[in-house]
Amino acid sequence: MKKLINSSETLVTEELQGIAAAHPDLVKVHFDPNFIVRADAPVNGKVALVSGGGSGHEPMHGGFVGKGMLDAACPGAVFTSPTPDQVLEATKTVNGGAGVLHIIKNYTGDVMNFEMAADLARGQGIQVAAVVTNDDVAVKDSLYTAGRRGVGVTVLLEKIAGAAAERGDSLSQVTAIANKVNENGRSMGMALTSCTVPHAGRPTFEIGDDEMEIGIGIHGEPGRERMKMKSAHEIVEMMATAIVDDLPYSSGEEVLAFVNGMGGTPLIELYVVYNELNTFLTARGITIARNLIGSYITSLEMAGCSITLLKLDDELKQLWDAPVKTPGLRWGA
Amino acid sequence: MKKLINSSETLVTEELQGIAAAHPDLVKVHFDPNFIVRADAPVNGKVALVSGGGSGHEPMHGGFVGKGMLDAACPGAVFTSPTPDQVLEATKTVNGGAGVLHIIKNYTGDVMNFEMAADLARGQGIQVAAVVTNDDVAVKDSLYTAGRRGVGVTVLLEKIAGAAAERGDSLSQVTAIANKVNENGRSMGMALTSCTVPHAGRPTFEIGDDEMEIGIGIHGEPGRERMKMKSAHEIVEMMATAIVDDLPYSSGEEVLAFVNGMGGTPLIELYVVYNELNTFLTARGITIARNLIGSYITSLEMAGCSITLLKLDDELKQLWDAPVKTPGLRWGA
Amino acid sequence: MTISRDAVLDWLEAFAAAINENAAYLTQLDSDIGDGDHGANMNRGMQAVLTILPGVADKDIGSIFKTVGMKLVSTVGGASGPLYGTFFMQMGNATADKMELTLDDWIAAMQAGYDGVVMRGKAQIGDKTMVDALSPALTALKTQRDAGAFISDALRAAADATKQGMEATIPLIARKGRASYLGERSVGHQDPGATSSWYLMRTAAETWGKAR
Amino acid sequence: MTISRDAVLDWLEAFAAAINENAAYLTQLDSDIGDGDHGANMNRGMQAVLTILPGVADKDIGSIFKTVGMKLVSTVGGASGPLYGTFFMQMGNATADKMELTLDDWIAAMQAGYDGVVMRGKAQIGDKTMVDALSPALTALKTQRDAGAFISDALRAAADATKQGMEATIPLIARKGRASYLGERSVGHQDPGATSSWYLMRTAAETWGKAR
Ligand SMILES: Nc1ncnc2c1ncn2[C@@H]1O[C@H](COP(=O)(O)OP(=O)(O)O)[C@@H](O)[C@H]1O
Ligand SMILES: Nc1ncnc2c1ncn2[C@@H]1O[C@H](COP(=O)(O)OP(=O)(O)O)[C@@H](O)[C@H]1O
Ligand SMILES: [Mg+2]
Ligand SMILES: [Mg+2]
Ligand SMILES: [Mg+2]
Ligand SMILES: [Mg+2]
Repeated sequence: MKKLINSSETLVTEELQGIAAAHPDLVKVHFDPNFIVRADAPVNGKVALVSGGGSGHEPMHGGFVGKGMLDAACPGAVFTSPTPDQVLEATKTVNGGAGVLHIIKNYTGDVMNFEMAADLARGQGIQVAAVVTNDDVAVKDSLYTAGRRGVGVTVLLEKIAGAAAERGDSLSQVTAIANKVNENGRSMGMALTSCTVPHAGRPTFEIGDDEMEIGIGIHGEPGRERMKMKSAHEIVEMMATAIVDDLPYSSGEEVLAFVNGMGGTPLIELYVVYNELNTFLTARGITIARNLIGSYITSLEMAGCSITLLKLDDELKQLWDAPVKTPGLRWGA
Repeated sequence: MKKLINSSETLVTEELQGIAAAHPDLVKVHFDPNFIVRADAPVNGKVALVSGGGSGHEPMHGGFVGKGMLDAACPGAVFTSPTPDQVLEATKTVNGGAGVLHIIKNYTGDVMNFEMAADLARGQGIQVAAVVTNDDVAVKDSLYTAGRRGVGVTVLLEKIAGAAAERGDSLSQVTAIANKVNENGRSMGMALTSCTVPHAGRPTFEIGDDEMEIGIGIHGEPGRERMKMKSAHEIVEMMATAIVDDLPYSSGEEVLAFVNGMGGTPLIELYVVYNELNTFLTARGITIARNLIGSYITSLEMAGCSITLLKLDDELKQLWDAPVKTPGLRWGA
Repeated sequence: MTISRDAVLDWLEAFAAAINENAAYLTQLDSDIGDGDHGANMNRGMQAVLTILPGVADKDIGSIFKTVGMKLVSTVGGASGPLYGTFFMQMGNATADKMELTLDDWIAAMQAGYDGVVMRGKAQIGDKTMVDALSPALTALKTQRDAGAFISDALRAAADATKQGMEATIPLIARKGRASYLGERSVGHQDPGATSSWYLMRTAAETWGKAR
Repeated sequence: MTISRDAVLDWLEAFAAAINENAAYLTQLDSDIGDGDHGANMNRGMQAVLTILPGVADKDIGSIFKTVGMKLVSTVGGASGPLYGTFFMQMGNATADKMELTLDDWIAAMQAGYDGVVMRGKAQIGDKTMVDALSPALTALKTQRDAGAFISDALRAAADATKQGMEATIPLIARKGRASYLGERSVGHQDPGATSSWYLMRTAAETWGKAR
């Protein structure tokens, strides 16, 4: 294992110290329990957004704390959801009296830890709502399973719901918009290489020099299918077809297209993927009205990409365009 | 070789098509010869900034075209400087009558191709000045060699000189500021893995599972020294010492600290590096007044990082803070 | 015969030691069908438990279990944090004020812990989770009790049943937790959580092996 | 005896073929001490040259060389683009309006091309560049001319000298181009540009092997 770290034990703490040192104008970092809040938290009268999850997905979520997006993020150990006390303390710290929305990616651990925290927060008189993202079409959905994973849509949801909260929406309004984003978003990921969890010290899975994993999540979990390496054109066709057919996205509609790097894939490849995606969607009469291209929800140093589509309407476009000022996403401010 | 591409022959064209499709609000892409210009080029009466270099360093340079930064970028083949006709056409397209500054990284090929283009442009009555960045302290400087490489400082220079041009500085003023940035900036890089040039199809160099290259450039050129893997603390100490001693940077001074990922290294590790760098500089009485953390000047999918320091004064700080609106760097707009 | 408070503390230490020793193995199992952190998660939690045990060593068993559960919840994270945390907290509720445990007390505690895990995780038997290891343990304990067995024998039977339950997860298709994303590809792998549960039951049998 | 215009065109095609055949090898050499693109660069350029040769096949040799030089400049990039481009453009200047070349014409062309490379790249002999291959070629040509050799023999001697010059780059420390960043570590590797220059001179000797 080769990484620019000191030790797997100190990794997350040192990362947080780095964030604290780098962005004091944007965020404040609390240690033990670990969480990151907006520098001006709590914002009185504003609905507060709290997210969190395992570390190793940077810039998500800590990089999305700031005006127009999250009020707090709770980083767990690498690939391990945060604990209830982190979420509880973050929730209390950012509560501005208008209630708190928990943004949770649908993983058993995340859901359970956030649920425990929400129960505790409610016990202390804080109004808490929750939205659980589950946009990964690679996972077959069923009442009897853990359901679909929350992946790329989470980033878009945090931006859009953050803008809704910023403009003064109530907790139920922000929650409704968050749910709308989740319902209109679908994703799929793939990997060229495995990541190495620092504690484990070796790659989570072995993969041949001519192979790829399709339908991968963001934790180095094996995907649904191992296959021979294909061209960007074929890969995008495979992923985009699965996504478009799922909702479905139809001719005449506008979407936000999010091409995401998994951490070890450089931008030059992401633009090739975006180009293929644009061609694919154009041929189906679907218009990319907004886009996001870069490594925003990563899986340590894994090479690969994910594609997320979000069906847009005027309100979602307006909220997407609204100013955002965070370490990881910034415009209009 | 596993990459999200269709072929090494079509890679750069497809990347440019992706950029064109993604950012029509910010840039316009010309093909054959290939160059990217601001959507509103030429800007009348403004000094125009033209940069360029081999592809494979994304977002540099194409991602830095836009208001407040570059007027044009000329992408060559992967790791190969652009040709004079690309630079000439870009120069003509963005010339707003106030002259054009060529921003060149100090590599034999880049310098020669830009020089030929400048001669041709001057022959057509365009005022052209040039700045050559050479900030890499890993390379021993000498009158008898190609001199130091231009690396991280190039990004900072493009931002700062771009802001100077935007506020209306003359060609000689913009050139002076560009030179000031280059003279006050120093960098050093390191790699954990090699990159694979698509045409070559296999890694540029072999490196053991417990080894790293110190003093690497941005083209997969071998570095100055191969050594056993070390902790982030030791690596930063080694690189930062070389940088700080070179200018030198002294106690009481303010710097911009730029921690750059080489393309295959995720943000979580860059924050660990930034944390170490902050500790290192603080102990020497040097204050980080501004920072930039992320993968901005890359070497395909190489894992590793570089550190760049730039000595700041009030003017440089003000120009750094000025609005910038490009695909790769954006704030205040 | 009973399980003393000191024996309970010994068990917790033995469980922590087993986790520490097998952390890499648990992580490997979790790499195959999960995200490669179960060993690190459990180890982080049980090491934290070890640091607070001295502070509660003079309390009743219920308080000890509750403290352990809360510590696990606040240090483990992931799926196993709330699940093992709930398990111990519910065991604590069932053993409030007790300074020693009879076999009936232990069975009541296990039942409460098990119910807590099922309530929190909503997994059913056959979903390829720790439930598949804990459920046979409970059944074995009850069967032994009804047959009038010594505690030590009951615990050994429970450990054996846990081991079988753990091994029985191998051919299953996961329907809960992270392994469920794999669908058919989860077949042929042993569930990591079921494996840590086996250490839990095995160390109980080993530590209390002379309780009659 | 002279080198006809058709023979010049044959040579350019032979050089393009040699580059194409050895592109991977040139790239490998450039990977060792550069950035791994010299083969791709030269191949991109010479393939582009092949597409425009038919359009200038009826022009004088000077025009052909100039066209080749400009095409290389506009398609190769990197260090080798301006260098080989300048080489051919200067050869073109020295052979303006000629429909065939004597040995003296060829030497004058080579001298002009060589001077262009040195002017543009500012490399000296011993800097571990293509100059180390081209310089001995020129010297050999002149020696042969002074000894009254046939063109074919002069060319063969020049090719041999180029090969020696190329091999002599192996022990050198690079002082120009990308390899210079390596300092001492560049020792023991053959310069890629010197190697492509050898193909240039070798294909000339082979193509014009019967010119007397
Ligand atoms: N819903 C559930 N009910 C019971 N046990 C579960 C459930 N989900 C997961 N588990 C158990 O948790 C184990 C994984 O724990 P761990 O790896 O620490 O957490 P995570 O899956 O969040 O990474 C699984 O092997 C399984 O035994
Ligand atoms: N200043 C120079 N003068 C002469 N030849 C040079 C000079 N710099 C580089 N070269 C030649 O160019 C070759 C490298 O060409 P190439 O790999 O195509 O370009 P780049 O170095 O830009 O990647 C070197 O092997 C060397 O022979
Ligand atoms: Mg986990
Ligand atoms: Mg090159
Ligand atoms: Mg796990
Ligand atoms: Mg090269």
